Amino acid sequence: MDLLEYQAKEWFRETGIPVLPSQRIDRIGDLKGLKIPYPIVLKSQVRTGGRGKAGGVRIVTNTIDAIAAAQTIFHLPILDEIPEVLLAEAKYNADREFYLAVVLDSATRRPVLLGSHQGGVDVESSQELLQQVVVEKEFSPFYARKLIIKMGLQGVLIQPVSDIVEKMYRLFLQKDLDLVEINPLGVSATGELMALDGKVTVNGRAIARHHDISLMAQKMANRANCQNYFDILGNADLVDRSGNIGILGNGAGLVMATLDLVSDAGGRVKTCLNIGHGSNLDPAKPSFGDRLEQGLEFLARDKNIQVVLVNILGSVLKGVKVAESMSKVALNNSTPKTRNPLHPRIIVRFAGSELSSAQEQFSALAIPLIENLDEAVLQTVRQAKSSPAKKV
Amino acid sequence: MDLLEYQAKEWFRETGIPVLPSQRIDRIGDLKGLKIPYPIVLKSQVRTGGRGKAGGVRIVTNTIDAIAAAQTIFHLPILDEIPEVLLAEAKYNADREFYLAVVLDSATRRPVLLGSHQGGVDVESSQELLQQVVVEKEFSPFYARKLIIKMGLQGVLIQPVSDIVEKMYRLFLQKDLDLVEINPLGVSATGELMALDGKVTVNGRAIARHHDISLMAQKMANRANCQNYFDILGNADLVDRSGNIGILGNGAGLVMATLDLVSDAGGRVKTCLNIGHGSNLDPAKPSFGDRLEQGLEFLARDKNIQVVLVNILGSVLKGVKVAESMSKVALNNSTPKTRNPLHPRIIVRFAGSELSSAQEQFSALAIPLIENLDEAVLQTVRQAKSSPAKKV
Amino acid sequence: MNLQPDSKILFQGITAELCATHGVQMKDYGTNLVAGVNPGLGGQTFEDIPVFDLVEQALAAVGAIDTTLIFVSAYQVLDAALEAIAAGIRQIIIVSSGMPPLDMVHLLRKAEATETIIIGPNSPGIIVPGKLLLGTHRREFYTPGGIGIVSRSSTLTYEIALELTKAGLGQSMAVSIGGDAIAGSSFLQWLQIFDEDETTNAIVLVGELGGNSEEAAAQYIAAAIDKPVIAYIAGRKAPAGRHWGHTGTLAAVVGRGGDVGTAQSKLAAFKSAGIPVAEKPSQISELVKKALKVK
Amino acid sequence: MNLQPDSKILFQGITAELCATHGVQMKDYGTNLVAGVNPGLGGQTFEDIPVFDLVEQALAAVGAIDTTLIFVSAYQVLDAALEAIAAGIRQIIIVSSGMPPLDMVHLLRKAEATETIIIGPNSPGIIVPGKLLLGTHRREFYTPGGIGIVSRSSTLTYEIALELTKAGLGQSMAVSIGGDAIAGSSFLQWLQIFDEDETTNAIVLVGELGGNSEEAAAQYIAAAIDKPVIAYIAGRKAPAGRHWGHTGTLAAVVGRGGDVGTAQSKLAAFKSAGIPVAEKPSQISELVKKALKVK
Repeated sequence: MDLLEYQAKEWFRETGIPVLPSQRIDRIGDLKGLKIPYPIVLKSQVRTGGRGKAGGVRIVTNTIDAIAAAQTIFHLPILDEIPEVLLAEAKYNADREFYLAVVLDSATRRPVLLGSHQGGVDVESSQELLQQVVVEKEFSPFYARKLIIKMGLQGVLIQPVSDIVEKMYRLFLQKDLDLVEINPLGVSATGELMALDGKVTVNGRAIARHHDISLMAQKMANRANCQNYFDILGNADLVDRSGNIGILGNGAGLVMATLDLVSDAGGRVKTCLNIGHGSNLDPAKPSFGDRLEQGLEFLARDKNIQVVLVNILGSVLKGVKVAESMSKVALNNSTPKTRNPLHPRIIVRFAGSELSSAQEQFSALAIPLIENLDEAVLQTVRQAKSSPAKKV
Repeated sequence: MDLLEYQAKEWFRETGIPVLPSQRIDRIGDLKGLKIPYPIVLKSQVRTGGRGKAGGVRIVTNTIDAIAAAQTIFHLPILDEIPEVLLAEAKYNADREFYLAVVLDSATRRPVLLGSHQGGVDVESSQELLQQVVVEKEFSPFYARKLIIKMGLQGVLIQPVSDIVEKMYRLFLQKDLDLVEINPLGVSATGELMALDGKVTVNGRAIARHHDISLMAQKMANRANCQNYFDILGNADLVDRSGNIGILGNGAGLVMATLDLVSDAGGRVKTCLNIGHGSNLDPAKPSFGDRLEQGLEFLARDKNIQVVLVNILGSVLKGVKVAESMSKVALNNSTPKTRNPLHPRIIVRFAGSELSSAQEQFSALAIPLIENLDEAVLQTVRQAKSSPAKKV
Repeated sequence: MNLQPDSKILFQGITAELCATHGVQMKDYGTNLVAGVNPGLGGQTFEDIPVFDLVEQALAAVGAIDTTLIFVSAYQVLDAALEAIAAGIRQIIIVSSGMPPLDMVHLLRKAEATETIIIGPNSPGIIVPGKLLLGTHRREFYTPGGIGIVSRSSTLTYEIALELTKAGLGQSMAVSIGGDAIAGSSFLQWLQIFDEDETTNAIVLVGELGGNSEEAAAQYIAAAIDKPVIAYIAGRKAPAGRHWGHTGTLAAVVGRGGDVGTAQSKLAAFKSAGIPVAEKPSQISELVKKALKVK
Repeated sequence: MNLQPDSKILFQGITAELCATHGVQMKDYGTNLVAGVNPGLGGQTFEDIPVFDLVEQALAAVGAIDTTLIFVSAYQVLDAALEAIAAGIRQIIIVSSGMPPLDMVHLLRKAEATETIIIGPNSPGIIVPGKLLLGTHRREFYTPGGIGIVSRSSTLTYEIALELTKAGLGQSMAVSIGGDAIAGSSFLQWLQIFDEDETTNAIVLVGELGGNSEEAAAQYIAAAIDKPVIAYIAGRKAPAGRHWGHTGTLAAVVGRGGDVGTAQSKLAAFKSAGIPVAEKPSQISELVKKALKVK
């Protein structure tokens, strides 16, 4: 979960990382109650990068200009994203700018401290400027000092900049982050340090164990009324908006392999759902059977999806149970509301004990049950080609 | 630093350890705005134990009784301590009571978890009831479960009680404690858990690195106007109120050895000051020279102290500098304000390079400078006996 | 790694339900499941397996344990694994999914310091067909033989095993290192184990997009593995940047270029290392047969 | 422990002032002080000692270090010691006082895992009279000879050394384990080192009230030490429960009875172990001479 700049800076402030006086602007009217003296910087609060180049950051010197600029930014989409909030912030004259980050690295299987004495937009792409320190054992402040020395800083700057890295690391650990980044860290002519822009990514799995972050996530997603597990962002994978095939399988690797096969055979996949393998150890999440039903419902709601290929291997449910779930969904979707009595068409691929236990049920359901994966893929693509995608 | 019960319970509440609804009573009038329904328990907030037996805990069922009981408790000294605050707390019907604690153990050099299935006043003295688990490596909740099993708990109680121990340990670590204790932890008939009384001791050395605890310590000691390092509680050691000798030395062991010698020779020591050895690495604390001067000033202010034995060995200051500090204090104390031109009498014991560098200065000061420790002790006791202690 | 059929196995997070499915499956396969641990359930017995509140109680009752299987819920995994390490267990298979990656970092530091092997998290474990089942692999897809399978997936591993079985190629062992960004064991470790294992003739490596472990494996195979290796990579057609229920792409790969982690980068790595790559699961068996003939 | 006169010594927390007092004193004694570390002062030189920002930079410049002396302020000690351990240094003397005891617990776990010896905190370190000075012991009180001193104090150790020197009894080595409740090394470890040290004929143990290390030492001496041991305990007349600037009594001694930690309990322990105890520092030398004659 990516935080917006203003949220990241609130955490920075709580952690003791210096940030400028700033104010959140939810609507134009908020600019009238501004407590920060002009000139100020107005910043679009979107999650995508390249905000400055896109015109999402403006310096203004009075209220009239501020209102005009805010109106523009509120309506300016940046990579399809329209900001809900702006940040009004004091202007800062930085003499030098550094880049600092803590990131979880899957190659070393450790958090890594990153830094560059040249902060700015393109630091991440210029690898040769970016210094790294792997936090091999438990963190201690000397890891931060190592980074600072590698960045080429000297003398009185060493301690305060490494103090900021230390605080970033504490935040990283405390909040279960994938990334915390300050870019740039401004250094004034007098040596004062200031986090001018910040990025924070919370690891999705850890959200539920942090009460404060769970509340933020709920607000962000605004999903109070969300009933279907797959309506939650990140539980369904959109492949190609113009596709007409849905894939549902148990296991990420199996779903990806099925996607590759269907695509290679000329099919166009719109959405993939991974309902996960095995039984669920967390009672707060839906069971395997529930995920199967909710997944089929989710795909059936998309009128562009003509064919769904279900690929289930070695599940904890007996094939009979799977067949029952499918017939339930199939019945729901053959109510008068849908034009087609069985929309979308379902093709099921089972192997092993599921296949043997389910054969009778499926023949009654008129859903094709195929053991060979290549064969199931071939039929899926054939069916999809004979049912042209609808215009929405 | 020992916290009062109501302060400990505030921390428990923040940590997620269940405590009863309660209200702090600073003055009798506060009882009129009580938000907790009667019956309530009124508890004297003193640091000493045995509060219940001494009459510092009363159950009351209405406002009139509450006011009467509060008036009594506010004036009831418990081991010389008069409470500044009372705690008004809801009454709780415990079915069973446990004892839980986390303590830093100098023998194992580790935190130790303590627990007993029989909570109450005398748990600490009945060692055979007290179960222990040494937290050998970094803490993980299984250490807490080990304690709970050792205590003899079973089934559904294991998880919630070990959750409380886990929270106690987090508090212990986060706040740098020497001790956190819940005695008793009440278990209701329905299995609900409640920390009914609590004790928290913060390690004195760690206070300065916790902003919140530093503020508490400052308030508690009320030492805003305190200028002399030895006015701070714990920096001076009172040995015997009726004594007339002061001892000042550099190093705890040396001061204790000197005390033993003086006492064995028949002298009666009132106060010992350890000004510490070596140079000071912490610029926030007074330097060695400052501590020497402040220490002498502190002892000179006590009119019952007739003789001060200064025992300094291998200090970082040259003897000359020490002599200068002493002459400064001696001059201060020979102003008209004090009846005696040189009060108290000072006997200095130096050895090594201090001695050789200071001999000239001291003969000018008319302060005896002695190399042999036994001899210095003998002279101190002789002087003290010839100057009987004043009545205050 | 000790994978003897009679090695003693512990089941952490045992419940009546889990025991009825996975416990029974393992026992039927002959796995020596000697005890279970679940705080609060101590004293009970599921399918003849005695349950204890603490790992050390289980060890006191049944003696030293070779491998523990962890099935506890995601946020309890770290503690369960640390309890096992503290009790002296040195082989840990984490079946549970959803473990926060920083918990895994913490665990790896302890595991490395104590020379403990961690497989998983989010792994179906290890199967030695016909001999030993440590985890949740479905036996119906496997048959004894000479092919080693190392994978990051669970059900995709069954798919590969099924294709090999259908083609008459039995398996010496199949292991999944788990689909998480931070995994306890690596392709490299298992490639080495298979290379030294006398019952293994050829190795099938099943990768997927995300992370850089396939790239590292390709280099290692070219440099150090003598037996034939066939690779298969899932996710060639998956859009970049999505996690597909695995978090292989969530954690950054630092300083190794922007392209690392895509299926294309992995395919290129195997190609340049001269390792045959199957286009689809059903093609693997013919590549294996071809490679075995050449050698 | 490596205490060779030519062993290479690092000075963590070096400043111009500390170097002018303790640095010069050690160099004059012949101690091979090869480098200092203080973040921000890298590149400077104090008394010919080159200063670096990081421990690893110092090691890169001067090679492996045998012992580091830590003089940094109390809350920085843990980090400085962990930095030294990470750089491969296995002998650490912590001169600084005021270290929070939970930092010491953290450090001890790491030290035990890496077989690192920690002396201190709040310790003047080690002196091998005439050969090597590691810390802040004042040379003027010591003279070479055959008596080993182990103590929890600093200046009281000088007092004892002075009495021995005056009586013509030189010292083989003096060490203070430091006066803190949680100490890095124990009386037991040093008793063993002295017992095995060929230059040591007799051992003087200087204890004080608080903790239970003297009680443990008394038992150990009776069971395992062959050389004569004379004990001295400071604090017989000190009121109980005060800390006297040391924190030996602050941390609890769990489950060992209420009397543990008093000077009386320590005296009783030595008595029942048959170890002679001096009543005052000036009595130590005669007890040592007597014990050496008997043996």
